[in-house]
Amino acid sequence: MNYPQWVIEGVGGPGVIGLIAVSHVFISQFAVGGGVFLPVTEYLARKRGDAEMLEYCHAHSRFFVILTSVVGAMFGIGIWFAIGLVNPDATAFLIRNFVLAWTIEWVWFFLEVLSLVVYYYGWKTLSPRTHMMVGWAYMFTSLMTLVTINGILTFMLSPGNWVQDHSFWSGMFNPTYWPSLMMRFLVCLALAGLYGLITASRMPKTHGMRTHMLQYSARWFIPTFVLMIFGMAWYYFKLPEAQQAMLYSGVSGFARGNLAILTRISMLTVFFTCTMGLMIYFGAYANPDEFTTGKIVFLMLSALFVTGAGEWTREVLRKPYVIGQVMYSNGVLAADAQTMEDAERPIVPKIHWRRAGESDGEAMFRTECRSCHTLDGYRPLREFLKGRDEKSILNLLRIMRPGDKNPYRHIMPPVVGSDTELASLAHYLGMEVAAAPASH
Amino acid sequence: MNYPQWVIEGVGGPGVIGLIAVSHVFISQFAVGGGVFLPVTEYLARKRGDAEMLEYCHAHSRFFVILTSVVGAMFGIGIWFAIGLVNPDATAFLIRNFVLAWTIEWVWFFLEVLSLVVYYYGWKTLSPRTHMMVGWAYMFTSLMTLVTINGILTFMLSPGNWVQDHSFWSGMFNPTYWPSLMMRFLVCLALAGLYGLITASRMPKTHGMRTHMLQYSARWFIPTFVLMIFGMAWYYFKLPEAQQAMLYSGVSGFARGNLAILTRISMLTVFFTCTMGLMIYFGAYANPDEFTTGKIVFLMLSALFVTGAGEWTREVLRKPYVIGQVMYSNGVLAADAQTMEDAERPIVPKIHWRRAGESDGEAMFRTECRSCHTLDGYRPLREFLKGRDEKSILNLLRIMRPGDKNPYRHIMPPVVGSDTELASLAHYLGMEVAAAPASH
Amino acid sequence: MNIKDWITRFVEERLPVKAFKDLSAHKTVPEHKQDFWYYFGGISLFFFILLVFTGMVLLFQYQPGLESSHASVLRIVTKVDFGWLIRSIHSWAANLMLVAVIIHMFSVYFMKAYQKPRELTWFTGLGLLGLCMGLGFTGYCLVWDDMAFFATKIGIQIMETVPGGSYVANILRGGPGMGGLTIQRMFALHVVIIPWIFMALLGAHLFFLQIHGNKIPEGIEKSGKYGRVPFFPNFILSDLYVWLIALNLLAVLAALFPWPLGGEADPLAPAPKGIKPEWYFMAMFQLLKLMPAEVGPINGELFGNMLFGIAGAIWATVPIWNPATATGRRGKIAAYIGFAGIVWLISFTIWGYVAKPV
Amino acid sequence: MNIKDWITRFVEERLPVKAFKDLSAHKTVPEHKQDFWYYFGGISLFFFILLVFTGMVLLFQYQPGLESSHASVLRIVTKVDFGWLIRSIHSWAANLMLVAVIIHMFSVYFMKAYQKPRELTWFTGLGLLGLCMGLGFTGYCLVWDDMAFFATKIGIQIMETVPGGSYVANILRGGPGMGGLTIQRMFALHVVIIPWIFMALLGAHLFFLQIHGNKIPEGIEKSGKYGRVPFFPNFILSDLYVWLIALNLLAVLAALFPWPLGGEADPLAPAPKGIKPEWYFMAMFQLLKLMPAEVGPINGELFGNMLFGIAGAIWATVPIWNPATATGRRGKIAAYIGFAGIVWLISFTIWGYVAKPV
Repeated sequence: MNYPQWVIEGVGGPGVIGLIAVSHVFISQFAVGGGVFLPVTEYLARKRGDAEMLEYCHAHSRFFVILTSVVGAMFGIGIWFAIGLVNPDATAFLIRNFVLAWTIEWVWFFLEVLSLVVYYYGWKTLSPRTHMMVGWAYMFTSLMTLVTINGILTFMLSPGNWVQDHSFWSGMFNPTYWPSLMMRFLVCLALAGLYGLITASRMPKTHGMRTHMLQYSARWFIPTFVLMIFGMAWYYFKLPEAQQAMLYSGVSGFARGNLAILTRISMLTVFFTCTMGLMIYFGAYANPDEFTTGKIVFLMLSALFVTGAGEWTREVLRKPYVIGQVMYSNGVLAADAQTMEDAERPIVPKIHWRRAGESDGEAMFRTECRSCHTLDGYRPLREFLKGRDEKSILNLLRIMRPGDKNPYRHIMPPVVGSDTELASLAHYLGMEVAAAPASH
Repeated sequence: MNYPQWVIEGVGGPGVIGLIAVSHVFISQFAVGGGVFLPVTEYLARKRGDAEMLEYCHAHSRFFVILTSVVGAMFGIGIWFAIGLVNPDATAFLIRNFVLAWTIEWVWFFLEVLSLVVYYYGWKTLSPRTHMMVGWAYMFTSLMTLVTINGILTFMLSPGNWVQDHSFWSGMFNPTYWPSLMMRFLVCLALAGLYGLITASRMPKTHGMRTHMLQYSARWFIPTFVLMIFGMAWYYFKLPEAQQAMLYSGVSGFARGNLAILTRISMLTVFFTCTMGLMIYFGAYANPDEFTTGKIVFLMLSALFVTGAGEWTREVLRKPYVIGQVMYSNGVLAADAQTMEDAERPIVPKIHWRRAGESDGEAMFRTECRSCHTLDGYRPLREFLKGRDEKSILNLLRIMRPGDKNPYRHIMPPVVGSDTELASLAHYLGMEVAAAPASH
Repeated sequence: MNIKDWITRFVEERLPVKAFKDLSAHKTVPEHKQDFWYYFGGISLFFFILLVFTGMVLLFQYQPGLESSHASVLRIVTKVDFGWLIRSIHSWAANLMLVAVIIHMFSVYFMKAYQKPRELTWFTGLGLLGLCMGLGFTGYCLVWDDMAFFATKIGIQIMETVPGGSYVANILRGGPGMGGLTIQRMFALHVVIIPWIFMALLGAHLFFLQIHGNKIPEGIEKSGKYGRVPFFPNFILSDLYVWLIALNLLAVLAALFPWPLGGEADPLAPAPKGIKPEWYFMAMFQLLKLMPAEVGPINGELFGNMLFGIAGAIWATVPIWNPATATGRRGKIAAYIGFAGIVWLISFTIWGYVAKPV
Repeated sequence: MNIKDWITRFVEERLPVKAFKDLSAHKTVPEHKQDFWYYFGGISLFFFILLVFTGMVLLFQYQPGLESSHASVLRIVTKVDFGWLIRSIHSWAANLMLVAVIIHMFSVYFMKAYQKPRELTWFTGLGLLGLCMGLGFTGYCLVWDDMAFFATKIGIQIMETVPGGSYVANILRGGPGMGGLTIQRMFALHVVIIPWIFMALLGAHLFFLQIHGNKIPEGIEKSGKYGRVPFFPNFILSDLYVWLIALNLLAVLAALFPWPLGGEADPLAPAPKGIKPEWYFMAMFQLLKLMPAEVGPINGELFGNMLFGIAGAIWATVPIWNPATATGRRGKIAAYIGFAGIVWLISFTIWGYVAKPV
């Protein structure tokens, strides 16, 4: 409402955020995992007095310098850029409330990069004891970035007591904070193991260390595959009731009919967790000699998919909010919507950025619908509204007004605006739908 | 009509004749086969100068002395006895017309036994040349018995021109004479081979002659399995049209529904001919070492079955006649029946033998029905007529009167008798059916 | 015979002909006065093969379904060329196969062929027997005539008395009542699921047999009164011979006593009097009928089923309680149990048939 | 580990463990830069196994019949627990299997793995491809929706143009028109007859593979740049790994793109516009569409079918006209034909999809 929005046809705004976010999460969790993997492995190597293993750690750590500092930071900025443009209201809201957390996170991240750089460049120069200390510092700081950012991410889904007390700490340590932290930590370990597998697999086969390090890295997955299912269950029970219901309503009459996409994707998340466990066992642990690049590619793809699927599930679970109980995903404040039962309260005056010459309907479309719907691409309105005329669209819009009678209230923000405004939106949509029938 | 009849409950008269006849045919065709087998084998053995094979022939010939003279003659008398008692009218008719043939057959049989006895007891005493001559005589006479009796047997099914000219020679060399002779000759060869198998299988396994003689005997089946199918086809095409239709009407809408029993049994005859060929190949020819008593028993049973099935088919094909076109199977002359279109011509006066005190109905039942039907056993009338009252039975009997409208005319002799007589028969049958309902 | 040479060379260059020849040269079968019993496994196999083929043919005409099952069987036996014959062969072969399998089992039992190292052959064999009975039960239902309907219904009800049985019963029926889904379930089991399991188990059974060869009864082995026949070609040819005998028997039965078909099942009608299961369930059925309503605190049918469970367990575990190392006393007990089994099976089956319908 | 020892001893005393160990110790698979292609046979097998199991599960609910086919599929995808998933897996696995089989065939073709002594492996493989397509064709019909009905109808009509084809067509349809018996025939072929033939042929195919091992492409063999990996456990484990990848792919496709189900077939309605066969028949279909009504004196469709016949015969007989002893020129021709085949297959399939419906 308060800011102009970035319009992306085709994949839509959420698609862009999604792509950047999944990559960002994948890489940054990789980095956190590396923060644990490297010092632990170094510690074990030193304890065993295994020079080869130590050398492996050294080679391995270079990747994390690049990954963490360059790629991680780049994607981090990218995601800020994207969410700022696509959903400026929500971004503004989060910044207003959690600027402290982000500051803290940035500090941890800075320290992490710092200690990592020292860790990498100090392999040959620092004394083992000092180097190990730097390593532990690297581990601690990288974990702390996760500990911090996890608060903001979980807040958006389950604001908990924050809705009442507006306390920073209530928001940070909200109901899903701990299970989410556990799951993300497990994922970090798994990803660390995954990268361990990659570097180990690139060692020459004749090298005995190859088999050793492959099996060593594979063991890093064990906590994930043992504890993840408990983490998921814990997370589920800590979800707000509406979200639980939503996950379950996707399975209403459990398993009958084509399940809601949300449920299907969360099922796939669980499924991939299992198959990846088997892939790592059959591929890396039991058969290290044949664990080659081709196989790793598919393991990576699977990991990427499961990360994406998990994040996507979390995002969609938030529906119809972008920030639980507080702000709908189109930027309309829940507080506003709840008082809009009377049909005469206008919304158009709150739209502060208008394109020159655009109708009220178009402006409303851009503000209220565009963050989730494109015309022809992602969740395409032309297809959804196919065959409806203006009047029928108006009726539909009226049904979608705030209140318990709105059948879409669990999955879509309510439509707000006066009768005249809704008519204007309906007119605009009706013209668009009639103008270029979807070819699907 | 002209003689008293032998009443057999249960299997019925035809059952007794059947059992005796099948055994008789089986054994006498065996004997004829032996008549060919022995001299041919002796000839081959002498040509090869094979003393062991000759010794085998000697041992083998003992069986034929017993079989031909004792068992063959016994069953021959048995069958005379049975047909004379069960169907005296037909027997009398055949004797009247074919006494010459029977006399000739008896002469051949006498010569056969004579030459066989000389042949057997002369093995050690006669010169090879003389013995061989006796052997050929034995073969010739045994074949001649078949050549002769075949005329009478085929006459009963297809009297051919005899119906017009009443010539003895027309009756003997009737339409099915030659195909029947061919088939019976083939069967004789097969049975000879079968017995050859039996005696050979009883030789010690260590004896090389065992394998040789088993394979030699097995070869005797070859003509049968090669030519039999042509013989059957030839026979079929020479059958009177009514009989062809009958075999085929069993397969009306070929192969649909549960075929008539006649058709099913003739199918089985063909089927067994094929499986026996395989049994002899797999059992005796390809695997002589393992061709032991147990296997032979089943081969014999199969041969007995196929003989029985073949004879049964021929007998049933004759229906409704016992002597084609001349005498119905209940002894009523076709000539009589054809003139009985008027319903007032009585039949009871022609029944010359009456049980004391029996009703006309019972007498009619005994004369007209009994030769094919029992009350509860073979083709049981109590079951067939179950649920019908006297009136309904009378209607059925009327339908069965001579003429083209009788739907049963192809498989049953017509019912003859005046209206009063038929009523009497219906009354008798009605009482019997009501008295003791069939428990089937 | 240039072509023959060419084929021989072609095959030899591509397949391990020599290995096969070596194997077959070494493979022999004992020959003695009781070797007759060896054929029954082969006969069972033969009937199974026939059942597979005739079943496939029937499958072209049979249409499972509440409305179509009985109608299509009726069409098969009245309208389809030789349909009655194929169906009759299928039914008769199924029954003859069970006869052969049961004889095979008892002969193996009395020869003590279940003893080490042949325990697995025994267990897989019992599994195959169970599958045969399962095929019989499910196949019997498919014609959906009066008898089939009620026999299936009662059979499944008996299952329900066992703990957990109602769960299985509901799967078999496709719900709490008999209906179109019941036919479908029976059909799925009969034509696909059981046959595939059967094939796998049969493969294992034959594999074990191949490894251990035929058992020679102890007495005969000690007396030394036995020879050895090459499996190939002698025993194979003997097997073929015996199969032909079986085929002849089958042909006579199938052609002269076509398998009957009752009226279409009417689920609403009361069960006809004297409903009886197929003969291979008769002995069990008759024993269950003897059970009083309650045996002590236990439901009578459940008690009967427990009895079967215990008896079956004793029977199945004979390789364990009467191993090759056991004393002669155990062997005697085993023999007594075997005789008792035969006596029970025969007497109760006959009793079941002559008993007045209740 | 007393139990483990006991089990080891138990098994060793009863099964030829040593022989297996010897066999597996000698069995190796080549390892080189193109060994990637070796996995596609295994992937096909994996999908086949999945198809067997999901097929059995579907069989519990699917009821063939004019009235029940579509209704029961509809029930499966809307009412039965996870029915939509099982069906989706079955359909997707079938399509993925065909993809894998086709890749497998082309890789074998270009590796010249059909050459002596592997001709029989090639022939059985082609047979299996044919059966796969048969399974696809018959299975597609079973849902009895609009598309299935008309695709089947047209498919069978195309068969009729070939001499003797109308006889086969009538068997497939169970008469001159499409109806309940058509479903039954397709069903019988799909669930019983083709699978059994498939199993037999697959057994032969794997047996030949076991005898000859994997073919190393000529160039690699000459260069000597290859190693050998033990089949057990290395290659088996790699296979399992690849199967998991395939499974993941399948899971994503089946869960996120559930196989659609059209409206029930209405035989009286005109064929919907743009009826298209399954993609694996598309290239053929598109080529047939190009045929004029008459080519010289011959019917156009018949001519097209003759073309397929000739092309198929050339393709199938490649082991004969390009044997291991052939000159390099023949090898080149074979390679050109292979490329032409791929180009035709891909281009015509795409063309078939983008072409305007006629």
